Amino acid sequence: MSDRVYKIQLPIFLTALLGILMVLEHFFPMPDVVTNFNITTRSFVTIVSAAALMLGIIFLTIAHVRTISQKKSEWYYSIFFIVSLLITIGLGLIGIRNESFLWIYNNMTAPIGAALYSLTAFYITSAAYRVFRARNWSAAVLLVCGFIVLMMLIPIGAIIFPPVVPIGEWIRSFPSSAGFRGMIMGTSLGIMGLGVRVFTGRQKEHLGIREERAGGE
Amino acid sequence: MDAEILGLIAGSLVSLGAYSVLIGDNPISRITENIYMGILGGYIFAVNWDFIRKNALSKVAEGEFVYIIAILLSLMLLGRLKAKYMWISRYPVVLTVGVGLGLAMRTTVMADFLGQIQATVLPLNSFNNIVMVIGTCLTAAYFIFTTQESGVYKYIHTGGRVFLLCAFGVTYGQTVSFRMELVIGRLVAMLDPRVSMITYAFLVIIVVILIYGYKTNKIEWYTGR
Amino acid sequence: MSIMDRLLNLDPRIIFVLMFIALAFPILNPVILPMAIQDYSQKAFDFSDSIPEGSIVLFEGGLNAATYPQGGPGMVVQIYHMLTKGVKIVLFSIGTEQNVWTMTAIETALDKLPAGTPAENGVNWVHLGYIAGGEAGVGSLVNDIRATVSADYFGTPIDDIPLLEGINDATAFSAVLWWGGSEASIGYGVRQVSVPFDIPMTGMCTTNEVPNFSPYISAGQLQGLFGGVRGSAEYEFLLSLPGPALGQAMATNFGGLLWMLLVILGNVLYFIQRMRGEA
Amino acid sequence: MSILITGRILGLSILIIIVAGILYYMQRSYSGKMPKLRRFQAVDSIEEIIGRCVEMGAPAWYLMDTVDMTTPSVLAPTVAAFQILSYTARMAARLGAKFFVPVVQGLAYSIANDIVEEAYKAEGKPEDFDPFGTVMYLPDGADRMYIINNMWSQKVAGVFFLGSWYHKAVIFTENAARVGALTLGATDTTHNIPFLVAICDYSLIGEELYALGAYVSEDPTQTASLAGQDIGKYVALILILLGSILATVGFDVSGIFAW
Repeated sequence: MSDRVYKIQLPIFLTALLGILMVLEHFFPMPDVVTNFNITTRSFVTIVSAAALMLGIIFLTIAHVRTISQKKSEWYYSIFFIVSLLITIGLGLIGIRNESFLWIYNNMTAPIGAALYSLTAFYITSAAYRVFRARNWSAAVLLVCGFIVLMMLIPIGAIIFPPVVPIGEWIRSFPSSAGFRGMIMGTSLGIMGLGVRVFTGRQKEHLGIREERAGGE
Repeated sequence: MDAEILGLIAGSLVSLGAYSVLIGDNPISRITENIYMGILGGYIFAVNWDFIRKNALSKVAEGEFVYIIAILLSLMLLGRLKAKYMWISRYPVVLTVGVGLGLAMRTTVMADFLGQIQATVLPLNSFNNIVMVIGTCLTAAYFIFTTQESGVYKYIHTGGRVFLLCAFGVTYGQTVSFRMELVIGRLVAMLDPRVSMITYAFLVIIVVILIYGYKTNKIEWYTGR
Repeated sequence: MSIMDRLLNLDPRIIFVLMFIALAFPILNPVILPMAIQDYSQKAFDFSDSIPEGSIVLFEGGLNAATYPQGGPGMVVQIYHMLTKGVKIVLFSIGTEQNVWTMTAIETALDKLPAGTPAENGVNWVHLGYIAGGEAGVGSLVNDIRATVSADYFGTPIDDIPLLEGINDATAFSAVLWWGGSEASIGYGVRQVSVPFDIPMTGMCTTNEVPNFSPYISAGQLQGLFGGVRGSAEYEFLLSLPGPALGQAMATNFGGLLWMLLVILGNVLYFIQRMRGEA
Repeated sequence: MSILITGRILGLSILIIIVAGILYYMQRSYSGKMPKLRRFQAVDSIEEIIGRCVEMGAPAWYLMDTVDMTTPSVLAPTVAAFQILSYTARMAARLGAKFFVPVVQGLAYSIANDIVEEAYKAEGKPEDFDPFGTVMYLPDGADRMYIINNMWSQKVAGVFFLGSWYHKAVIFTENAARVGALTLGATDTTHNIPFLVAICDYSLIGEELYALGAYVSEDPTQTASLAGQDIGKYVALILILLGSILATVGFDVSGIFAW
């Protein structure tokens, strides 16, 4: 099939070309043309990404409009979405330095965002109650290390049990760093392996192509 | 009422709405969810439109025609609306993945792989250094795929797991205290003397709605796993 | 379902409510429990306390809306501490939002000062405002102030500021105080000011960033470091100037204690159940 | 102008060794010589989770958290997650589970949509794919409330947490566990992996996330590449042990790293 070339082979080839160019740029002094080319392509990526976000919001809006028009269950909530979306877009198109637009951001988006971020404190506690039980040795290791470090970090911990500070510091500086070091090195190898698989065209799911073996289609 | 107080009130109301998600599925969290999604969607839409206008459209207007490519690539995203042209939308992806993976590979080998090795090369003259070197080696060996879990390797595997779990436990404990500081930061704003009455009033409204919901069985109670 | 099972499968909403109470109660009624001062905070405080009267310090304010609740109280105390000691302060920020928060901290500190403390704008302190360019901007500021900024936060030309008379680079400063928040910018201060000009430096960052900067402390490049709200609280405690951070640190105390109690409870119940052979 | 940039020569040599190792094993696999690999429990767990969703008639969710394709450190786990998404979506289409993939970034959304649509087509069930509902874009941040609320109201039975996870990890995993869903979690971010490991029923750590993609691809060449990655681990072990022993006997090794 001839359209296989530009549908599958060319994208893979270009991925490899761009990627290898990026790697080489780091290790070998490159003519300015290459560096400039890289800078320009990177700015393209941000533009395409911005366009994709706008597309996503349009699709999301269509989904909500559909929910309302088909009167699906709980359709009335979608009205809240549409109204607040239209108000914000309207203000934003007047200008993103517009005061009302910034007011909405500072006084509505930012607090909800902060509140949602802080939800982690609650779930972290309820999860700890459920999973931090010494069911087996691995849960026990997790439990003991977590407990000691938290105790070290809260101001009253050192008053209740003073040795907790040196013990906690030691765990944090040595066994824990050692554990993460091994994991980080592994991850780094994983990324290199992924790079090779993608650049050789073996892994291409991200292009929306499901594997067809050598000889394929 | 000035804009600052109004802002504090609005912030307090939406924060309570956001916290109501802790109760489980309920009308207040649903409404907050949709309002937040709308605001954020609108914000992202406007900001990105502004970004494209500044960084692509106006550059083309100024004569930097290279950026037409970026605009074309963006339009290609629409290609996937028709299955026949789906392949077109692969090209922007190629750009991102190629550049991104290249960057990731080159930084990871220096910072993550060599950097960690360099930090671990320590003279074995103290207990702490020995723990560090052995721990790092055991966890690195934990990830070796070509060995089966038997014989000596079983012990190596277990040893690596101990160090990993220790690291996870430490991070868990450390995160707890940092995340609590975030709640406190929010509570300080919500309980600001100037707006605390409104916060309490809104809290009462939430409680009333919830009691009504539970009484009429419109909201369910949690039943364990 | 036995009471044991009920407790082991506690409705998370009960935990959430307990957590809210534990965190909100200390904010509304600050109960000051005894606290152990962390080594880094004690070092930072001792250093600040040793800055001689009449000297000039360089001060970066890097807190934003998210980090001001944690670091702001401490920054206010630091400014208060310096002014009451008769030390002059040159402030700046490397972010536009941070710039405004730095001014908030100055105003709060000025309100707190005991009557009669000299704290005149331009004489005892000056806020140079926003310095663009990140690390490079800092480097340029400390090498040639007049080439980097022409006027302070209020628009007063640099040459009309008595404090900056005859000062154009970092050699005039006897200390650097870097309240970096979550900017991760403490390294800028170390690399651009502290090391090249050999000026001692302390700073503040959020709790989660403390481990990133501890190498600087062990290497002696930082004299000390205040970490997050606890660092701010410790500063308030050490200077006997109770403020919002102490209440907040006590709230982490209560929250942390609740977390630990719940974990202990869960384990005790689990073991009882297992001994009975139910699990 | 020198040919190589000093300070990066050692990095380049290591990269060449590892890449060559991977390519060597990939090459060998063409002639049918397969390295013997350890099998993860997680590979079978994907089928188990989807199967359970079908049994209970409840939806299966595939969450990837941060998918900012412009940040290299996030891109890599995201690409790995896409590969597993392709496999999982096919499994869901084949077994007939209701599948849902919320994505928080534009480009990633577009890709995920393609992947899932292709998967449904490949299984001959394009009518089960809803262009507006199966893969959905949610503004980053707002997805938190949406996901929590819908986990409860739809009673999800299986959730996958794969990709680059940040603070949402603990929020979503805890809710999923409370709802009673069977969960599989994997990430390479050091700050949030503890929650995935502690809370999820099945979990994978760091590199295993990348390996899982190769395992499920059913492509012998990709699976073989994992053996090549092991070369890197041996290199690391040798360097650390040798370096430490040399440092113990008083040999200054710091110069080597400045190459």
